[in-house]
Amino acid sequence: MAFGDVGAALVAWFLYPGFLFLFACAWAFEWFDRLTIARSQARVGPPWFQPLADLIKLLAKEDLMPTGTKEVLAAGLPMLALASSLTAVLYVPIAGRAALSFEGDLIVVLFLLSLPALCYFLAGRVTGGVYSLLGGNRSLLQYFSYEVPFMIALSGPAILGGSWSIAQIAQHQDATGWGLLVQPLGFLLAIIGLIGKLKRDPLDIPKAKSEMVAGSLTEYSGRKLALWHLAMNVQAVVGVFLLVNAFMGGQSFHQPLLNGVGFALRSLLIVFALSGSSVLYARLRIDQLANLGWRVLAPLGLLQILVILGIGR
Amino acid sequence: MTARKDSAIDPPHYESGAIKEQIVPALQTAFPDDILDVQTMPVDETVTVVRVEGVRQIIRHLVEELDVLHLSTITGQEIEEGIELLYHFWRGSGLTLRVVLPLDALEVATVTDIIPGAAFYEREIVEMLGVTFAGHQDPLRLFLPDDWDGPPPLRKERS
Amino acid sequence: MSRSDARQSVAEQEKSGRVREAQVSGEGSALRSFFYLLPGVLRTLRNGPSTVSFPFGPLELPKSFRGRVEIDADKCRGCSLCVRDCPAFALELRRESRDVFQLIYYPDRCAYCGQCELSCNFGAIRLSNDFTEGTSDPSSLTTVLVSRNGKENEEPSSS
Amino acid sequence: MRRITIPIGPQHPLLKEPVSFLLDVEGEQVLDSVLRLGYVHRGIERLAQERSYVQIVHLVERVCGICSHVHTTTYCKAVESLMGLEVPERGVYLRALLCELERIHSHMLWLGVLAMNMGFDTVFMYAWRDREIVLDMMEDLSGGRVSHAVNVIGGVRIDLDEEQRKDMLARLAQLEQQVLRAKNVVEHERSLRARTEGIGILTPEQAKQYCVVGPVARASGLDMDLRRDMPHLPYSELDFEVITHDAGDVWARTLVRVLETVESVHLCRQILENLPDGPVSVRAKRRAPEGEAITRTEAPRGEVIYYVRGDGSESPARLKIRTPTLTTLITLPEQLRNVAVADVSVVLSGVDLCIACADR
Repeated sequence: MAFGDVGAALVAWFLYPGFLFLFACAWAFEWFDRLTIARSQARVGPPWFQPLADLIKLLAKEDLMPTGTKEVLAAGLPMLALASSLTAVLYVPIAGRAALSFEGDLIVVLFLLSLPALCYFLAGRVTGGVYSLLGGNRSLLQYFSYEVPFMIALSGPAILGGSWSIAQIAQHQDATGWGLLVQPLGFLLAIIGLIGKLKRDPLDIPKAKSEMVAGSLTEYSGRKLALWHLAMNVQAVVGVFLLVNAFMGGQSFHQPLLNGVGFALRSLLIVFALSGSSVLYARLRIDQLANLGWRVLAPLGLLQILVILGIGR
Repeated sequence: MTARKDSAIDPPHYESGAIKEQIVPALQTAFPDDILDVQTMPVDETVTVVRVEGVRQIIRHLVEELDVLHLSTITGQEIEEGIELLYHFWRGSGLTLRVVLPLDALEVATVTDIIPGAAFYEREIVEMLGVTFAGHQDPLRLFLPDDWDGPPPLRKERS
Repeated sequence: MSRSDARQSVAEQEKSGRVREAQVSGEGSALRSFFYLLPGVLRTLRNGPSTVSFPFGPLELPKSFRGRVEIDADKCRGCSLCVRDCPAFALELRRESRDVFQLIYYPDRCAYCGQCELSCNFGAIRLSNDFTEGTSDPSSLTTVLVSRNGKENEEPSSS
Repeated sequence: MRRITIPIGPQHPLLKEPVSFLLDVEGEQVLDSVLRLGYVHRGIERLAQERSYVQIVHLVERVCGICSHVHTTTYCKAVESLMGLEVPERGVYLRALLCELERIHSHMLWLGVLAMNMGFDTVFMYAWRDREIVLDMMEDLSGGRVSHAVNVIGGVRIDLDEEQRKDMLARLAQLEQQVLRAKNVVEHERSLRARTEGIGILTPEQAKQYCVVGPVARASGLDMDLRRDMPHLPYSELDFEVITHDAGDVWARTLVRVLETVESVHLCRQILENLPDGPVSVRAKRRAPEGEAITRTEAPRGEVIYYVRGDGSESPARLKIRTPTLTTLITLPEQLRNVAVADVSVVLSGVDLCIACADR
């Protein structure tokens, strides 16, 4: 790689679609999410700097672990979760431009977005408390219920766009209009799958505070917990960007500013859908989610695929 | 939901005269020697003083034949003659069985097998007054901490 | 509903035992039950937050609010009726002679129940609306409400 | 499957008061549970022996944090019957008014806690926001949101002027609108029903054997409510119905409590409209004669029974309190048997435990 490429790669990695930009997005995502939920529950909600204040407070807090936990593993898991989300963002086009892109990067992004779920399960095993073990088992049980519908939902746009590269899928929607309008069912399944993946409110079964206290993260505190929160928020942001590209196309207005604003608005729309759904429902039980996943969501996904195949020809 | 009216599964709770007119006379005929006295107590309560040996049979009779099912609670207190237990029942109005246990023989038969609901009330009296209920399965501590080894708290200090 | 027809309808219902089976009223449409809370959420978003912003904003209290104890020292006779009736033992009267005494108030023990105000026959002691007293050293709160040392004209200090 | 023991409590996000359940769990199924009480046992009956009748009114008010007025009402009725006092009608009506307001406040607080433990934070926030209306009404009436110190031996210490009465009737209308909305949510919200139906079942026979009281008993088909069964002012002159259901699960209890709240709102309106005038209390002596008295009242969670024995002095020889939560605690092992671990929180909050009441 010539010197210029290394510089561009470093910028891509640390500044633009990488660390700094994502942390800012994660911050905005968490603030907007908590504000919407609060305002729809007749509460005032946090000030704009609250997510950063929480992070800094956690970094200053004492970092205790139960005796006998393998410190390296316990610290490594949140890093792995964060790293997988950070790598995934490189393949997701932001405001029409993706840092890297190759045929099949949708599959890579889907895998990288599932890695935090595995880390969450291992975190439960490593820290070993009763609640952590149960939380860890629950997260695996839940993984199989939402992952299949999520993948089916995302393969819809791929089939319609005729390629497995997210950039191509987004490009293709310039011509045919938003994927959302062509396959609304697929969009709904993708939203539900994303809620399950991010363990957000109706499906926050593994970290249900009234049963598992905090699931796998019960024993975490201090810097490691801060890392976990960051990893989860970044994963959420990447998930939202993925859905924007897969279902809301990439109209390029040929000016970077307008593209950016358009992209931000579309992401806010999806975040609003996530917050709204967490306000409207009670937490499901794990067996109810499994039934929902296999008896309702997966068949609906297949139906959606058949409809697309019909249109495609 | 089945229509509740015909399956009158619970005794009608609102004939207020039931205790005075039917239940107490029936008790007196069934256990003439065990019932020592019948008194009344403020706010519409009928009290029957009962011999210690007769408690279990009377309560079994009350529950199984006379359909008086609701045991509100058992009050225990120390009086000069010893420990007095008051079994408070309810059916339309209050019925209390009063039993006096002499200080040297603080024992009475348990009723938990007849009325499972009495388990906690008996356990409380065991730890608060030191009475033993013959036949009670798990007279464990209910309210006092495990490491409490002092005298039963509600007993008078007899110096 | 005036009292007479309430009494009349109660008499009528006496036969039916005034009981009603809990039923779900009006079958909402199945689809609507998926988004049942949506209208409520939209209404809440429009009405805005309903939280009080104390301590950053004012908090209006009813005049009957029971805060710290205040006293009108001239009216106090030192009869210690309030001291005797205080359930939290938060008032103490140190008396040397008939009209040399001190009434001491321990706000950290006080339960703000208003019994002293009820028991005082001279209307000397009453509860104010002040509640913001917070300190890490509770003993610093102890105040001498009334300090009388016999000389009639001396102004009693109520620090 | 391996059997593990999951401790719920004494400190746990699910419990708002310290109590300890040791759940014996295999996989997702709860097989058995062991209950341990006594973490907030303050020995109130022992303390009562060292205080005068007047002081015990405020001691007894602290038995329960939520239904304090019911305890002082029952205690004062017992002492008044011991002393042979007759409380004026207006005092009795005002006492009943606060009892009903407290029932509304207790049921709405419970609905919020049940929703929170079910992961339904929105209903929790809405229920506790609407409950503020009742708390404001009680605070204006008595000076305290929850601990009112309204009862004195011989009657009540507050009175209601015409303007306050009109204001309360207006707020009651506003409260009724919110309570009806909560009722509709409970009846039709799909996810709330999915999480509460068919779990924590208590059959009518079990309810009768364990002498269960209150909404839990009424939801298992026992038609009992002391406000109607023990005819006393003012309920003998007020028109209300006892709500029952025979499914005996958490959903039945939810429906019974919510419909009871609506009934209580109607009761409050009737009391305010028919408030008799006259004095609110009579003067009581400091000493009670020798004798005993038993009184029962319908607290938000069921029958509260007080036994007072006076020995002629200023303080009672014996005070016995039995609170309704004790009767529902005995049935918990039955309800928790083979319930999913996720449902334990719903079952525990379904029976509306008030541990401070149970421990005394």
